[in-house]
Amino acid sequence: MSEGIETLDTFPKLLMHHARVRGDAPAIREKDLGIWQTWTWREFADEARFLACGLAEAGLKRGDHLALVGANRPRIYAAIAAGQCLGAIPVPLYQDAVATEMAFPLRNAEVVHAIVEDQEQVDKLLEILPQCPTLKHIYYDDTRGLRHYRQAELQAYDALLARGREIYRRDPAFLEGEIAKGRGSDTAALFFTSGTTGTPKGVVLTYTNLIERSKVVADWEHITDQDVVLAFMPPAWIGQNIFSYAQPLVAGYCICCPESAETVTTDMREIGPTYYFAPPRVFEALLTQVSVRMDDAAAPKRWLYHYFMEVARRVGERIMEGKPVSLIERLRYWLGDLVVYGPLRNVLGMSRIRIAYTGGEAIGPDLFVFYRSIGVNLKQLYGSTETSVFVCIQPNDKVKPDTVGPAVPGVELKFTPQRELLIRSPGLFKEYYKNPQATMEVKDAEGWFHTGDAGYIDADGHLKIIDRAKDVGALTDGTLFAPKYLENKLKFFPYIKEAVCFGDKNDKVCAFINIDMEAVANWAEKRNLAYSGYVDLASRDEVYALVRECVEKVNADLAQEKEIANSQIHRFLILHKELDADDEELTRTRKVRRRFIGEKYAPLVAALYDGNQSVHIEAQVRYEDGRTGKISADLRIADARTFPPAAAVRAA
Amino acid sequence: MNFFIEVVAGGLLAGVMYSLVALGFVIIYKASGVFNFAQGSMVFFAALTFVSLLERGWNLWLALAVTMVAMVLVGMLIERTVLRPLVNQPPITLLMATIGLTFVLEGVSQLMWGSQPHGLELGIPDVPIEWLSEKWNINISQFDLFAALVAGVLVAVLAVLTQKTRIGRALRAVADDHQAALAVGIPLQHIWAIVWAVAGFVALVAGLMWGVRNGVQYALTFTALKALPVLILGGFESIAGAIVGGLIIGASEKVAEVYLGPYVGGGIESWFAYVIALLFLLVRPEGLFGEKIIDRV
Amino acid sequence: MDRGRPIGEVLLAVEGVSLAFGGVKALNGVSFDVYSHEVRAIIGPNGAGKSSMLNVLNGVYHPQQGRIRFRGEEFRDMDSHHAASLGIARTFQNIALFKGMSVLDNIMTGRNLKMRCNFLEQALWLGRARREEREHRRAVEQIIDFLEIQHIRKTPVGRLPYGLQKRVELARALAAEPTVLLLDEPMAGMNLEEKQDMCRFILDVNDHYGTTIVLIEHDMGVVMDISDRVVVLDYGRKIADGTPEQVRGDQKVIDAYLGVAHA
Amino acid sequence: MLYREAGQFKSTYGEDQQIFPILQDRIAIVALLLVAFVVVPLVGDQYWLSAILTPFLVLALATLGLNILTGYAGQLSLGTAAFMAVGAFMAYNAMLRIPHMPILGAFIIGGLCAAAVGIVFGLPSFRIKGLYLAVATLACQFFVLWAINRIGWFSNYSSSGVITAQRMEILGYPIDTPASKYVLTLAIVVFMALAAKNLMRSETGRAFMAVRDMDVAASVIGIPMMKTKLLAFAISSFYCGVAGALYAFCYLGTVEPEAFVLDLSFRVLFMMIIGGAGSILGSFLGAGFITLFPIFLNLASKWLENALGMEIPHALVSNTEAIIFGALIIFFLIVEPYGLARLWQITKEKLRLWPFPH
Repeated sequence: MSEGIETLDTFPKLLMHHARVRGDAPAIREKDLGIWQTWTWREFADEARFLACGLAEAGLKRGDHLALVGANRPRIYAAIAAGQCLGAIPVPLYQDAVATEMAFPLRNAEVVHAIVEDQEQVDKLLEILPQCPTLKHIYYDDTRGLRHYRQAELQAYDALLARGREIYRRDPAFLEGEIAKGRGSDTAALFFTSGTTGTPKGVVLTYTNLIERSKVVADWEHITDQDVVLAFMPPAWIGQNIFSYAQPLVAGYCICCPESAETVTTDMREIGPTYYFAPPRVFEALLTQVSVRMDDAAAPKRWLYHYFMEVARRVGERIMEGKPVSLIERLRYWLGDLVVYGPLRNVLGMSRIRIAYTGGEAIGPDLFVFYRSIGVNLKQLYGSTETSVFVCIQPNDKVKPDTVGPAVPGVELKFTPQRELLIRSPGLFKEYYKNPQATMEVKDAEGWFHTGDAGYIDADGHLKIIDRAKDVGALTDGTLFAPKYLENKLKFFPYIKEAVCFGDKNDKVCAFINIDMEAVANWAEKRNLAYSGYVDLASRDEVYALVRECVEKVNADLAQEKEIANSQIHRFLILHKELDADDEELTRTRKVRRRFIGEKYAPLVAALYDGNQSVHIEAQVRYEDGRTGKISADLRIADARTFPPAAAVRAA
Repeated sequence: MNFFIEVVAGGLLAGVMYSLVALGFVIIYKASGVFNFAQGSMVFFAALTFVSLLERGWNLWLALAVTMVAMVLVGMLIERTVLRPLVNQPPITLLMATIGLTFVLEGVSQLMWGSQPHGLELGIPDVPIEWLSEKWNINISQFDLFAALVAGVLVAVLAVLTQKTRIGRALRAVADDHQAALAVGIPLQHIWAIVWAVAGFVALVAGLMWGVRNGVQYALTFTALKALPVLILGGFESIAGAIVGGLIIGASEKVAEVYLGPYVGGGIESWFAYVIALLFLLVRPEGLFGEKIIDRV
Repeated sequence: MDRGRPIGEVLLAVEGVSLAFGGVKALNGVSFDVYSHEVRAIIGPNGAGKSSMLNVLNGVYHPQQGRIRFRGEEFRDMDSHHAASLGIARTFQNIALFKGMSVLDNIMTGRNLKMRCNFLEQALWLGRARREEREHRRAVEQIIDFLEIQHIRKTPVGRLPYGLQKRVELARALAAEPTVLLLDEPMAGMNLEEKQDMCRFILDVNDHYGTTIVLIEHDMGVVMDISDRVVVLDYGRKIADGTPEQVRGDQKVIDAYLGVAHA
Repeated sequence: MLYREAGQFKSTYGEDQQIFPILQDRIAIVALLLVAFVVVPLVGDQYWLSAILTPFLVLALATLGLNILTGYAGQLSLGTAAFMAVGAFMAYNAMLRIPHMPILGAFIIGGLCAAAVGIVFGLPSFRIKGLYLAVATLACQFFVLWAINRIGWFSNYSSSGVITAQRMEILGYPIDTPASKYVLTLAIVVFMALAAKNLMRSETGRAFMAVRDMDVAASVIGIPMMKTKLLAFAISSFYCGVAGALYAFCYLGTVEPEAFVLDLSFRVLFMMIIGGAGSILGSFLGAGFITLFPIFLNLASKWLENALGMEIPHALVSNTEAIIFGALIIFFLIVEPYGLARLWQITKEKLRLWPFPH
């Protein structure tokens, strides 16, 4: 019987369908032992089947939670599929999270079985074992270094797989039966959001949520089984999971796992993906790397690069969107493509990209335009874990730098009087796991989801997000204060890595600035400015002058937009240390936790507003290996020139 | 039996000529570890310059002095342009560089003085001495003796120069270990310049002697090939070795030519010296006087 | 520290070995044995003859007196080529890598004893040669993965920092799948972190592949940590032999290191 | 700039080890071969085919032979011309004395004889190294030349020692026109270059390079020193032998021992140094450079002549040629000891990294 997409309502069913229809096509590739090892769909399905049987015999039953901790490896995706075959609920966790951060989800979801990648993750789980009484079985894939571990909970993934192969061979019907029991409404997966406040919340997403949304977008963007995706972000992040598990099972395309975190750039160039998704900071890091390396190039090559980038800035995007452009400019752009943009896209591994999304956070407009101008079809995507990612996507022919595009088919948008965005869509999550109270807060009776983001629909029907609803404040004179919007403008400059703006219920806006060590160090070397380390460099007058220049450029831009003209930045200081997720100043996906920073550095904020020139700071810092230490420094506070609204002349 | 002595004596005298050329190689190799293949073309250049000046009516001593200065300059120029940039390259690269140098020097010499062969007359008769040839009918010419004398004097001067004088000691230090010599403050470049100048002088002497015997013509450059077996036998670093090696090769070549030649169709002098050197090498890879090479791991 | 394989009987033994370089007695009647799967350390002050001992074991130097026994077979002296075929591999004190080749080629050269194709098959790139090249490449990749040097696989060896060159040399020695691995000061000139890595690798090799290790090392901390038994040489003579604890307490060893006047 | 490598990943070791892993390189080499095999014979005029391209290919093959011995295995040899002479004369004798001997068979016999001579004169490499080894090959150079001149059998007792290459024919097609000779030479040279490349990327090649870089370490890891060195001598001399046979049959037509004097050994040595020791491509680049350079010089001097309107003596031209050759050798050894091949490799790396700096 031909399975229409309707009857394939769970991922295991989809997997078995692909194994039948395109059994020999590549499903997953992994760079290992020097070459790209390939799993066909049939091998992927078999691994999932055998693993499922092994897990079933080990006691994993329908409705149980199966924790997964590890980087992008074929076996982590096989483990997710295996769990779902038995109706169990996979719970992917961040592989770079600290042990204590994993305790809550494991306890909350009463996890009994966990499949992890290597000794590093095993050690983390063993460390928090006392706090997770339910955790009984830990299966590890990479045996390196685990030879002498004798804990009862530990078992090798290969042993589990081998036993599973035996069981399946003896009695395949059992598993086929379990798979058939699955329904679209069952829970497909449980994603714990790090969230900027309080304990993490477990988002329950059903098969229909994920499959339906993936299907709609795949058809809308003509994604086929010929497409290729490189999976390099943590699998526990919904953004990565959608593109490297949910949608490939819908569309049948191939995902590729890099050899290690260090080799992502070379692997990206080797694979040349056609379908790409990454948060803005990845694009930022790439741009910084490009500009730093181009600075080192020889003078003629540098001149050539800047000349043609200027041409691209002028006409690049218009040509890509097919808008009319003069013949001479078109010729110059064609030459530029041969000499600069083509090779640049190629070296970055982006020359085969058909569709590239950026999402998870707002992206600075100039950064966004840079990639489009060199011919990368980068588009904004808006969504969250609760909405199965896809809410708004910009269409190929109508891409604007500061909006997130119209709603995806099947999604309805509405605004509260305070301009908070409400969403209703088939992709909406069922509930927060064991947290009905939190579910009630964000999901009202008619099924509308309160996103917590503030924004409006512009003339072209594109949604424009200005900021987090709760962060959107107002200055004493009532003007709109959108900190995220200001911070993005600051972060566009390669020298500024992170920025935190304050201004709600104050008369003027002030900001903390984090310099980007790599870019500023390179800048300092060019001017042979000696410095001993991060703290010393950050306190230099020349660096303050450099940052002031950037702030004043942002102020000049802000002066153009009348509604937020006087939320220009009056005073700023450069922080003595990089804001870090380990010190809980950033979320796991490096979003700024503004309220927490405001409380932690309250004396600094106060100093900004009471006008003195410097402030002493004593702060506790946690190092890479968990030890904590004390840092004390005197931070200078500088003033930045502001511009009269609208009539402002463009800053030098 | 008498004939045998004469053949050996003739061979020995030919050997002297080989030694003269070999000396030039030893001096440079001793100080810089470079096997200077271009020594042959330096001999040719020196002889050609000297004889051309003579033909232009210069008096003998003046021509000699000018050529002498020219050779010293050429030596220094080579050291400056070729050797200094290649200072710590492997010996194989340095050898190839000197082969390149050979072509340059040949081109320059023929460019300056044309390429017709010239006879060279030093006023020393090259005719066998009568009373020697009648009594023991050994025909050795006055020139042969003169050549042997010159070789002896040259060796003595060089031996004194290297053993006794300050420059000599510096020269031997540089030969052992460049870095160490530099460390104790020996001006390496200065020493090498001197070394190449001395080599230039030795080339001149060899050029004169060979010039008189076989005339000054292109074939002189191939004296380098003649000197190679001599150096193999005597060892690349030892002056004494160059002399002894030269004599052995000269004598054995002549003997082989006379006794072995006819059976094999003659003309064996082109390769016979090499065969001797090869056999010798298999027995003592470092030559007569060279130190034993130990591979420290 | 429990371990993958139990320590077996005597694999390699040296009896009354004496070695002299023109009058200078580098080794003077040295005898000791090495059990299979053991980590055997050779220590002693500079110039005690440690490296010479290693060079005798693998045939680079030929001793004047004494005998070498390997797996019961007796040798007047060992020749380095034969030692390699018996499964004795080694690394050098000052790195002996092939500068003209990449990391991968250097390690592949380690496998030359296992290659069967003759030069004609290789020249015509026949099936057998192609398959053999692929088989050995896969084995070498396991070692590259094991020593975590994937990121420098195609770099010319000359360009690598000291620590990595040491690791490549270990990889080349491992490529020959030796039964005995002679390490000549593998951690000389390394910083703390590199030393820890190298110790981990050596223990992994001994544990994972079961290779017997003969190790020359100065750092007493390292010797105490990772070796099962220790031989102490001083002026070419064996002055102590036993477990690290026994050797550490032995007065003769302390004197040797602290330089007490010799009889 | 010209490379578009994105998307070219390797999923098997076979793909990873191929000679030209990048697609653009494969396209370039196929195009080059097509032009060389099809376009050039059709379009090329007699002079270019017989006087420039064929000798270039023959000398490239000889340089390749020398490269195997000196570039890859590190054994210095000054006897290339002698091995070529053995190849030429033995091929001639094979055609002469063995009834209806196929021409390719004769070339192979020539090569094998040269290989035998190579092994004999390679024996000393067991005890002596470096400069001293140059002596063994020089001995070979003089001895072989002397033998061919003295022993009449080689030149079929011709009074002048000159031999005329027999008529060549393969499967019935006569090979007598410059174009057919060129194609035959090209086919043989390309096949042997491919064989050399395969050799160098497999175990034998690695053994050669190991012996070159550090022979003590090589023997300690099990590489048989003597066998490897002799193999290097044998293969290298085989290549020079075949080159010698082609030199006689496809290029000169009539040949005498004086065509293979020490000067030819030096010319081939120059080609290896300038082209780049230790690189298959280097042999071709070096041979190309040294063959084309004198022609370029002549053209320049003719242009100079009619520009200045006065006759330039031929001696002047040949002398300047020698001077420039020698100077070039020294220049390359100082600036880029690995020759044109390394310059080509750096340019390629720059193109692959474009627009980023190298």
